[in-house]
Amino acid sequence: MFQVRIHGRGGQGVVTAAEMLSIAAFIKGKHSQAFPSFGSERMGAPVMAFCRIDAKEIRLREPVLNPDALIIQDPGLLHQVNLFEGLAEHGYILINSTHTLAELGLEDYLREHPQRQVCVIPASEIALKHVGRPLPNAALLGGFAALTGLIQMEALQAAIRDKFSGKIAEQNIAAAQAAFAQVQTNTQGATPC
Amino acid sequence: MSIQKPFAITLDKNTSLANHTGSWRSKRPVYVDRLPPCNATCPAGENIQNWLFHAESGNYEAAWRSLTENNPLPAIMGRVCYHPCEGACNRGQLDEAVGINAVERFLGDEALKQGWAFAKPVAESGKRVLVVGSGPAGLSAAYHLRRMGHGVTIVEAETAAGGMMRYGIPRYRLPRRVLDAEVQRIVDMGVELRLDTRVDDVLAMQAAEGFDAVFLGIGAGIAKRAYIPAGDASHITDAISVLHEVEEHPPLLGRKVVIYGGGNTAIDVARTAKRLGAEASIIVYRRTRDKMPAHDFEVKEALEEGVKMKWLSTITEADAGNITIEKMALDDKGFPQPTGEFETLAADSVVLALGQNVEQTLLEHIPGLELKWDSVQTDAVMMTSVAGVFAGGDMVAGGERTVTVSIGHGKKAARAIDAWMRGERYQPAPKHEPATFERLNTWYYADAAKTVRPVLDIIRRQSTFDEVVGGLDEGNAMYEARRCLSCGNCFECDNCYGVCPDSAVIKLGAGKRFAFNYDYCKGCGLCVEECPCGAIAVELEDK
Amino acid sequence: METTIKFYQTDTFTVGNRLLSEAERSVQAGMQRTNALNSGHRACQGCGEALGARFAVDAAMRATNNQLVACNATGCLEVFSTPYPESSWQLPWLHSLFGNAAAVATGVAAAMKVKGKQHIRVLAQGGDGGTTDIGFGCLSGMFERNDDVLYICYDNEAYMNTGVQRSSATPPAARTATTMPVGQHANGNVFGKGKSVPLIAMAHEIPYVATASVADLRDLEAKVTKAMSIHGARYIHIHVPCPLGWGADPAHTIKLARLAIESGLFPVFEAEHGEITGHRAIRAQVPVEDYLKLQKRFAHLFRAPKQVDVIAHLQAMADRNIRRFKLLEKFTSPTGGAAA
Amino acid sequence: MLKQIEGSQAVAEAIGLCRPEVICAYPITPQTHIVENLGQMVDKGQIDPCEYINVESEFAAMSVAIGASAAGARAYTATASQGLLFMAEAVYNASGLGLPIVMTIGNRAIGAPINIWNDHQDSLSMRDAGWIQLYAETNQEAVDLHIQAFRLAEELSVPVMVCVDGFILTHAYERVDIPEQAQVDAYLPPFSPRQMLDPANPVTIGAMVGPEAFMEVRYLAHYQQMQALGLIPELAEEFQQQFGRDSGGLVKPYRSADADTIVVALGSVNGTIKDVVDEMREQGVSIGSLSICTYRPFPRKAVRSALQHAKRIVVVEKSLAVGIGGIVATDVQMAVAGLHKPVHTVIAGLGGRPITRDSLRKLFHKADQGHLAHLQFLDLKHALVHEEIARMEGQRHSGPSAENILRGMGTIASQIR
Repeated sequence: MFQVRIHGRGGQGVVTAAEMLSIAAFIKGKHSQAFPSFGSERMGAPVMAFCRIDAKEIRLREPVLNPDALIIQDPGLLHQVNLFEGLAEHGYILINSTHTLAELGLEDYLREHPQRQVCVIPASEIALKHVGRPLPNAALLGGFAALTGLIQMEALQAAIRDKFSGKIAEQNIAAAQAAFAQVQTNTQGATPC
Repeated sequence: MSIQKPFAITLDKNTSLANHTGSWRSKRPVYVDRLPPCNATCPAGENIQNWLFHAESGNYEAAWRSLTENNPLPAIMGRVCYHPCEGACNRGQLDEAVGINAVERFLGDEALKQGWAFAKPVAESGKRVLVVGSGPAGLSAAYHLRRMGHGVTIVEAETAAGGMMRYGIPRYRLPRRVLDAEVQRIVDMGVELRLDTRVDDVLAMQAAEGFDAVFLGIGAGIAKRAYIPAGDASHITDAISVLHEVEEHPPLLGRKVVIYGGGNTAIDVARTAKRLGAEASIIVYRRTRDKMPAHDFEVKEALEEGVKMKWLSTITEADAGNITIEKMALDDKGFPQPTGEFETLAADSVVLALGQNVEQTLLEHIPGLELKWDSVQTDAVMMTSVAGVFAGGDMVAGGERTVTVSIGHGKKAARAIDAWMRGERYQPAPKHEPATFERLNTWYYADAAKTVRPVLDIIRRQSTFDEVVGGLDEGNAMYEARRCLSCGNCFECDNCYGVCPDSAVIKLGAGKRFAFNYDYCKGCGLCVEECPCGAIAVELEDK
Repeated sequence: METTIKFYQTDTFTVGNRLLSEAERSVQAGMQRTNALNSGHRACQGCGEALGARFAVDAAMRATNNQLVACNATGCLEVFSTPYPESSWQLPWLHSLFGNAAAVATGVAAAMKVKGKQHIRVLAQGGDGGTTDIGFGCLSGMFERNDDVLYICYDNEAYMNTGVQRSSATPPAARTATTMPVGQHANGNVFGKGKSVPLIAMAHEIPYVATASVADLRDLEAKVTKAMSIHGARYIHIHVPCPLGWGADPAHTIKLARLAIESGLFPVFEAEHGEITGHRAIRAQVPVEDYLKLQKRFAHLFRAPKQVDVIAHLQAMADRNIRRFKLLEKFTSPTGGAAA
Repeated sequence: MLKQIEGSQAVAEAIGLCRPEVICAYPITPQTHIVENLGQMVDKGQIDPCEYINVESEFAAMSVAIGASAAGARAYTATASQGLLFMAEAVYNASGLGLPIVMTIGNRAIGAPINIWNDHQDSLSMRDAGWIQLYAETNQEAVDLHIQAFRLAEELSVPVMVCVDGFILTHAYERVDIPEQAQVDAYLPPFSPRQMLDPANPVTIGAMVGPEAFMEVRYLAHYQQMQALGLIPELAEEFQQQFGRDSGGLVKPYRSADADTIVVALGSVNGTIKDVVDEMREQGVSIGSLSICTYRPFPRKAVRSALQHAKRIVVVEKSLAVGIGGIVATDVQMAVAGLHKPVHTVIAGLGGRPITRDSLRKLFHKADQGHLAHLQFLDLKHALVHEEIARMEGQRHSGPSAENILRGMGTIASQIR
């Protein structure tokens, strides 16, 4: 079972991201489960969403306490909430930022972490470019596909089309593809992106 | 779909009918008929309310037939009756009395117009009754007796029937075609009318012709006289003579006429004199206007026509061309007392209108006939002290001398004669308790003022004997009839049926009124309170 | 001169009038009336609500050709008409709760619509407690959605079923079990008539709002009939005196209702889409004292020393109604009735 | 058709397949998505004919459903938490009138303090309301139970509540097999009401019943509901034959036949419990579980039979009867009365507190070792409550405990656990 925890703020599509992730897994015949951190939904408040992916039925109903991957949609949360709590050893970390890890103040903290598992991408900028709004979730999922290889781009595209329709779906797919390409390029270079 | 009703939660409709809430009652409403004041006061005993009821719905023939159950002369009565019913009418306490008399006249006239006839009796009794006098009492008695199947012969001394209706009431109040037609309608029932037949010994005639009973209705046709010192040249006559003469040839009364008296006859003469061309027609009366026995409306009409009044005056002397009158003053008790103050008044003639007496000749021929003064004493059912001899009208002691009273006498006597001829004594049905104003819930009646009858223009009133007061048209008559409150008797307004919170009033259908369903009536009394006409009474439950 | 031939001795004030044409006769005058609330119910003697309910439901039955369902709030009407094992109702009838009659009726109407049986119309009914107090939320909701329901409130001005406690329809100064004329309630109910549900209903701009009274049957029937000719939310508020709760002679039920109208204390009017369209003019104005004196619930006002100020306050309320609803002006109501 | 969808959407689609004729909608978290989805389905004509009514309160929602059902329409509504309590009077009324309404409960805690997260306090507060109560373990089961619920309700003329854990299920995206319309139509015939408001056959529904018959009416309500104990397994069996899935039924034992310790629970927490049971079985612990799907009527015999060989019973319940302890545990105790087995009550997950494998594992080991207390609160922050109790004892009347506790914790906006 692979567990993902996504951190962000209300209004950034955190829950949608988890749901799209689960749909992408479902499309590939896997069992998956996505759910939010059950708060009253307020714009701007810190929120979380979870996704589990497994080959067999998922019965577990606890929140994702030990994620195999973290997606951090809003780097502003880095110093407010203990985002890394429970992260599996060698777990994936995908951060939406235009800054480097050093600039984010995470260099020391992640010194021991395998560098190939950590990635920073300017997902909001990518989204702004392709979608016209700084909604980073699709782009981050593109990045997540490239980083983890756990979901395929074509499944992700289908998932995006499930949640969005028409032009918006295509724009989000474009953002996801752009992020996917960027992460793939970067990880091939074996440097923290 | 078949309904499976859950136990107790779902109930069948109408199941509450098993719960007889009538047992809650401590008092019960009952429908009653109460005697309306109009009926109660009608001297002719008309069921006024009942004929108004029919007139309300425009069924004039039914109304007329109801009316003539009691009174055969509605067109006459609609003109000459002083309608005490209207004075008693409860509506008078609400706005104005119902114009009963006007509706009666409408019905009477409508009957003449339509030619409605009285039904002939279904079977002949074989009994025969002699009626002496064709005045209202005699005609009424004859009519009612004939209805019951008896043979009736009227004997009349005059050349025309009608008695005082013809020889005492001026034409401007009662056109003669109306009188003739209503008399003829009675005759047409098979009543024998012998005119110009004076009877002095009625018992002899009864014996000779084999009548089973006799009714006397000869009226009071002898004028009362008063002593007035008078010169030879003075012209003093009496009202009866004047009014009788008018029927045959105009009497010569001169340009200035003084009428002495304060009754209706005085007014009739004064107005007649005016129509005969008198410049001045002056009524001299001892007391004040409000004490006059004459009806106020007649005084008013007379004044309108130019009749003058001298109140508080007595004639002390009459001479050629003038009279002397003494001014009077009312004492503490309301009696006029002489003042010693005199006045002279121009007068070509003086007409005494001081009342009438009964002619005695016929009476003297009946041995043992009990009199009171000049009048015949009768018992409660109009029988004289002589068995089989009945009397009614102005000749009978006690009571008012009016056409209406006479008609009532005739009816009552007819019933008594009918009983007597069968060897019984007539027992009038007990009267219902009165329908007083307090018993009504007048809120329900619509506001409606009395209709004003058309009146002849003043010039023609002063110069002709044309009828002064006109009749109502159909619309007016119906309107007026509908002003009736139906005091004391159900007129099927459905209020009780509607206002019962327990649906415990059963409507029996048009004309059949209502019944209480005492299985459910809780005795709240709403129906009693909301009955407009006071036709529901409350009785305590006998528990 | 009056119009002659059209005049009827009681006009339309009485329940029936044999002189009227069949078409003009009241439902209650007919031998064929439904008696929707039939005999054997357990209402008090002289119950105004029982009377008003039969008037209203019978009229609605005729207007709908008997295709009618009634939903009833808890209260006197419900209790006295349906104690197991006896029902007085002759139409399909449903009682759910005290405060939900309007919503239950909405549900019935929705079911009829979805079943394609929109010709079956829905009536909701309740007392003043079930309408102006506990059922007010559901009532307002039904109004706001403009559901196809006629809601009838039988207003007897207190919670009678539970033993005469004050409701928001209780008039000022009235004695109830919770406003006994002692202490701070020395003059009975302190507040009162501050909540006119008819006016609040009008504020919802529903198609039809009317007030009516058991003292004017024709007007009541005309209003119910008119209401049934309209679709959407409709509200009729009927004044129904309660002999028990008011301390009045059971025989005076209609008289009291009449005095309430004639004094101006209970204005009879109607409104469409939030606008007043008619009123029933006072026929013969009476002072409020005439009305108050017949009721023990106001008896404390007349004991020495007479509560002149309180009576004046009630008179002022009546006068205000008269001004506000133009009750002294003749008005030919669109529904006819006795206004003309 | 297999779909990866949110639980609320799946429930809405299942309701739609049941052809409801009147839907009453009033928002309350966490059931809101269900009625939102249904509204769209009605608007799109996917449910037709159907009247979708936006009511002004939960009390009105149930009242409208009562009217609609009494008039012969298939009626549905959904609520949660405070909403269920606000409609409580009407909830009792619907069952009292024998109206087969189906209602989804998105289970949520009841305040004060106000709390929007999951537990079972709401539906359990209505356990005596005369409704059948079914608890879904997964969103698949939530879907299937609704289809069975309409059939069950209408066959018995008893209303049914389908309880679905708020957020945990309602807001979870997971794989659900949504049946085809034809399948559902074959399983669920059109509503044929036991009684109906019909001018052609007027009846009085909702009479006042006095002492002379009230006991009998209530007895019959009990009798009628008890019929469900026979009908529910039949309907589940029929469902399995037609849809190929084992859903619903009275109870679901899991590896319990030979277990010394059997864990009993309602709803979605059974998934986590099963994972822990599997884990502990691998470690050789004799443990199993029993999921109670039908809570009302309470399947006493089925529960007793499933528990009769256990040495101890641990009831994990998301509810608290303040002043005594467990609610479900009390019923379970009654079921095993006379068997002389310890029944441990574990109050867990109140107000959305996550019930984690870690905590359950520790709990069950403790039970296995026979160290479990009769009543205990899972993951209770003992230090915090002890501090508050001490403070309360020091100064009485000091204000709301909830605020003091939050102050004691330091206000943390978003915590993982």
